[in-house]
Amino acid sequence: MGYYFSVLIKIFISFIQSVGAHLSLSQAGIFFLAIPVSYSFMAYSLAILQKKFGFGVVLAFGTGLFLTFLLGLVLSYLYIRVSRESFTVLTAASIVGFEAFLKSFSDLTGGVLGISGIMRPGFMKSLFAIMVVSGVVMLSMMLFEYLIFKAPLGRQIRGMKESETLLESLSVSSSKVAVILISLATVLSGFAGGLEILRIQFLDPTFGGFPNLILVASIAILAQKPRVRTLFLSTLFVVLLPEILRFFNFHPSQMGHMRMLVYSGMLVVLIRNLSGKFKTNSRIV
Amino acid sequence: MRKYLVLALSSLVVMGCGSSMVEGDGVLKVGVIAPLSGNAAQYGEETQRILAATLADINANGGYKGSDVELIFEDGKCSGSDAVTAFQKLVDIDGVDAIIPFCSSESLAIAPLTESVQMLAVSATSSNPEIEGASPYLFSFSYSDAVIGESMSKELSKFDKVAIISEQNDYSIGLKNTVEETLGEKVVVSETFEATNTDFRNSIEKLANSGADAIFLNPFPGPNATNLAKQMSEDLSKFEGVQFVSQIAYLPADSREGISELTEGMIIVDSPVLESEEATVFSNNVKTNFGEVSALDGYYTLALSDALTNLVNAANKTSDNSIAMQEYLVSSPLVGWLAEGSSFGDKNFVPGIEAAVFKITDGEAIIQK
Amino acid sequence: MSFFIQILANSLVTGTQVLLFAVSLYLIRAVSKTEHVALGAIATFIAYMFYVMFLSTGSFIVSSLFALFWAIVFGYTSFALLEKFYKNNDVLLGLLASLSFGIFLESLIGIIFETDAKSIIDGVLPVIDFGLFKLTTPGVITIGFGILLTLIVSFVVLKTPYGRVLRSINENNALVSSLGVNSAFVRSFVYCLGCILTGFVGVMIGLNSALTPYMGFQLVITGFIALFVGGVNDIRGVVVATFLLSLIPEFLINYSPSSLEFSASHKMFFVFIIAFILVMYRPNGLFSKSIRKS
Amino acid sequence: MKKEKVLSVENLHVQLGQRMINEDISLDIYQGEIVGIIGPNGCGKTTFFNAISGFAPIDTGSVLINDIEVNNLSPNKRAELGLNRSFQNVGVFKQLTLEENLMMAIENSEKLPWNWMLKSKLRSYVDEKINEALDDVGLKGHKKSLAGVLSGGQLRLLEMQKLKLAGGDLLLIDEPTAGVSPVLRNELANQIKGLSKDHGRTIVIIEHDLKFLFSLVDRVIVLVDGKKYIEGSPKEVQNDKRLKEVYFG
Repeated sequence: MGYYFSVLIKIFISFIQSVGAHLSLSQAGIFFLAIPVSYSFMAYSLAILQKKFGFGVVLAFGTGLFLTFLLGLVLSYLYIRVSRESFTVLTAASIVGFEAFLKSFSDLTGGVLGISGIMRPGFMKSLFAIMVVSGVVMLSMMLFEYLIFKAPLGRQIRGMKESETLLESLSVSSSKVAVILISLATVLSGFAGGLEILRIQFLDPTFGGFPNLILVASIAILAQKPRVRTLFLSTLFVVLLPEILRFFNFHPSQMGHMRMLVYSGMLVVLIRNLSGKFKTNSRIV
Repeated sequence: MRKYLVLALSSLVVMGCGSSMVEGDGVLKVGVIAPLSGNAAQYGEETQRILAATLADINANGGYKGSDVELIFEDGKCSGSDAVTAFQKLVDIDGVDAIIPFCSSESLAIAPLTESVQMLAVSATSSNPEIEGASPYLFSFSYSDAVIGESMSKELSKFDKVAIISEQNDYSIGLKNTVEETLGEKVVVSETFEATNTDFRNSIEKLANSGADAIFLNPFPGPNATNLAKQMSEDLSKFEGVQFVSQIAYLPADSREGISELTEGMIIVDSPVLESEEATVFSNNVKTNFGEVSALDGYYTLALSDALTNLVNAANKTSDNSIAMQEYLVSSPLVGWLAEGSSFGDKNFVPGIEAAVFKITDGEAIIQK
Repeated sequence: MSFFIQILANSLVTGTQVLLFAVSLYLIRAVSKTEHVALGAIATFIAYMFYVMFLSTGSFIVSSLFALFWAIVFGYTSFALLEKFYKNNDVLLGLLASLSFGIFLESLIGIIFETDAKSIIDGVLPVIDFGLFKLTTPGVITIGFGILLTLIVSFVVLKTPYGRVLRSINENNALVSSLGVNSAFVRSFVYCLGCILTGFVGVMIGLNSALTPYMGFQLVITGFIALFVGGVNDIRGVVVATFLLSLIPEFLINYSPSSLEFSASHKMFFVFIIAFILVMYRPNGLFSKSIRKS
Repeated sequence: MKKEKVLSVENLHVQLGQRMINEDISLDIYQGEIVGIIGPNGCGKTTFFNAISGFAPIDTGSVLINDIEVNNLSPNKRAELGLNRSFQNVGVFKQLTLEENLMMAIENSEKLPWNWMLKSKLRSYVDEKINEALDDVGLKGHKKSLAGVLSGGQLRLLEMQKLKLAGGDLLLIDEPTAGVSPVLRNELANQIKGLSKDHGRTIVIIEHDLKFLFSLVDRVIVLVDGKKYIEGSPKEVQNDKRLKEVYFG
């Protein structure tokens, strides 16, 4: 059963992580690319606090999440401080920068050798328990996002993508919306990273990084509509497709590449079909 | 949107079919977790060739109790999370009886699982010292970095100023750490480059400028090693009277092709290569009939072969049951090219492998006394 | 002294490689609002094509022509792939599509050529001695051609009518078309140009060091960063930013006290730090001007 | 005995790049009046609006809304003080439905709780207001469709309804007739009159269609090269020779 549990956990965790991206990247049109950074930042805080500072698991998780939240505030400050495009590049650069940091400052992070033997909390010893916990968190996230879309914030987020000026003129502070979104995306992504590292209990710099960004961005961007359902469906698609490909018997020496080939190929086709689907081709006034 | 749903459902169905396989059916299935995509994919490809060659021999000699042994590969990408999912897929869906992980990261990530589901995992290449004591079900036919590290330090300590250039992979870094710890102040420059890097000229310049009288070349075997040496050879005058020291990377003869000027006189510290006829025959057989092997040439080719051979041997002596095989491995003498005669006992690394010192003279690696 | 010059020379080679990527990204973004991150993989693929042809014929000219052919093929492929997103103004989807296309190509290379590094030229490369420093022939060509190409492109963009068209397309596509410019053609042309410039880099890397399926990635990322730090609408800014981002880290690495133990592996970390500082200091690009918004 | 000032601008200077867009403009707008601003293209009308509503930086001079100086307030803060504006390129979200657009206006004016949508009472209340507003301009049929599908004129009407619901006692309306068919112009004029008469809003309008404007406003201000050139009642301004010079040289 372990395999099915892991796949389910992967779906749950990916969804949790994608909620933030769905709101910021896909709905508000904020090019916030530092999502994998907070993902591995949280994982490393958790591991380091545990291993180097002897924190208990739960305490380490809490503290890590708090640190991730602070990271989120820093990032939101950047968003207000610099131009939109500079923000994009900084968040993109932070991914490579952070990975280089993790690999090179090995006294703290263990470098490429990684950190092994990360403890799980007592109530999450078994894979099943982890699945239940992450499942519950995902459900609450679903409710959470549903409420956001119902609440004024939801409309403000979507309005923001079209015109911040117009939003401001409605006495809504677009920076406030952005700060909320970015901190939210950071914390949720961090939470996901925490759960994932509790699952695999071994951490090295390959955790997070661009593959993670591609995963989350694909999920968030494919789910163009402001609906929880679409986000969940696109999570299913993006997470399950590679798993399905495991069951095709490619020649071992090509297996990895073949899967990536089919996966990216299907992604391209799908994206092209999606393009322009959910937009009104609004008239030129 | 429907599109997603259909796919999701169909996938679950597919998985359902998969799981209908049952374990312990008198067929020995060995799962292999190796990087088959991403930067490290080359190692996966070569692993696959070496194991395929070994498997051919094994099945030719009766396989597992007369029936052919099966190899099932999964992509671990040298990343913990991928390795874990791969492990579970191999165990739950393919119902393998033992697993051969490649990277230390893969081995360490699956270590807790091997213990909890009592699944035997035997690596040939994971050299991270952390593996010692990680799990009673995890073994490695590689030597721990510590072993080579000690003798390497002994060699280097003969010099006053040592410069190191290492590739950023767990093998090289593990080695580098041991050496730095023992040499301490003697290390004047310790340069590290990313595994994906292909232009080392600035690092080389830094080494040349360090005024070291010995340089420890510490890349992973294969293209990076060749590249590094090639780019150093572009201007050897910078390295007048500098002694080059290295590890396995430049031990195989064909890794030194075209760079003999640099490697001549180089000191290499590594486990002794087998001088035996058969070993050479086997290695050549892999290259000629199964495809190029450069990164895992020499020691690792034989280690991988040993890993599989010993698994099958243990199964033949007991049954295709992980626990039985594990008990056999810890209690009984091992077979194969390198491990012949020795036994794991309470260790996770195959014991009794100690380092030898070679000197390249006239293009030949000669063992020093 | 000669150490300094040598480091500078080496870094100029790698810097120029990034530069051509940044310039291509700039051009393509200017006409199609798309960050064409697949350029990395495309360049790699083109380089492999060169490699194949060179193995079989051993002729540089033939191989170069073959590579050029592929560059144009990919130029039009990119156009065919991304034009739709431009039309629908789906910037994000375009980016994602380009990203996926890049992965697609990388896996394709992995399947065809496998992942071990390939050197186009076997054996040690010949070096040219300039007295204070030495460079390999491909290195010299990279710098020479790279700078030349960049100058030409910048001149065209800044000083010629084509450049004005190019810059105005992004501003107002409909308007430009109404002026009788076939903007679709301009875009396809620029895609080809981008593929040629980056393809050249790919080949040069193959000659100077080695080819791996994933080598394009770090180049395109650094180019991407340089593009935005320099200012997406200002080619001079892009050029300067590129050299700042590729030279400063090298000197930090090679001149920092050895106690800090900075080494080549820290490079991207420093790239980030420098990008960060530059952006804080000049949020809208190095040479940004404020424009009237209505 | 004048009514109290809603907006007062004192020697406003706005500079963008090297160019002085608004130069030493001073004017007062009083409760309930409709003021029109006219002038040749590029005389800085829209920039003047932007400066007041906070989208363009003020060099010197000051802007007071209800006697509160707002020079250093962000646009949304000014909006909270009751300043509300429309835009040259229609100020509605084209990617949101008509309903949602009006919802945002109501949320803004009535400060509804974040979870109002879950409370049936509030929901029906808002729904009623929206239907009423849409009915008023004959757009009820499009309630659930995205604003992007409306025609230029319809968008303007929607925008007017939005301004009506968005509250705020001072409205800045920028070229309402741009891209609007003559038929709809009267409708539009009525809407604006309504905003002032029935809802007691104070309104400032930028408009090129002088006929449309003069029929609407109590006072006209002519800007030329960013300076206040003429000010007076529609009659006075119409008969002022200088106006001809401004437009026909």
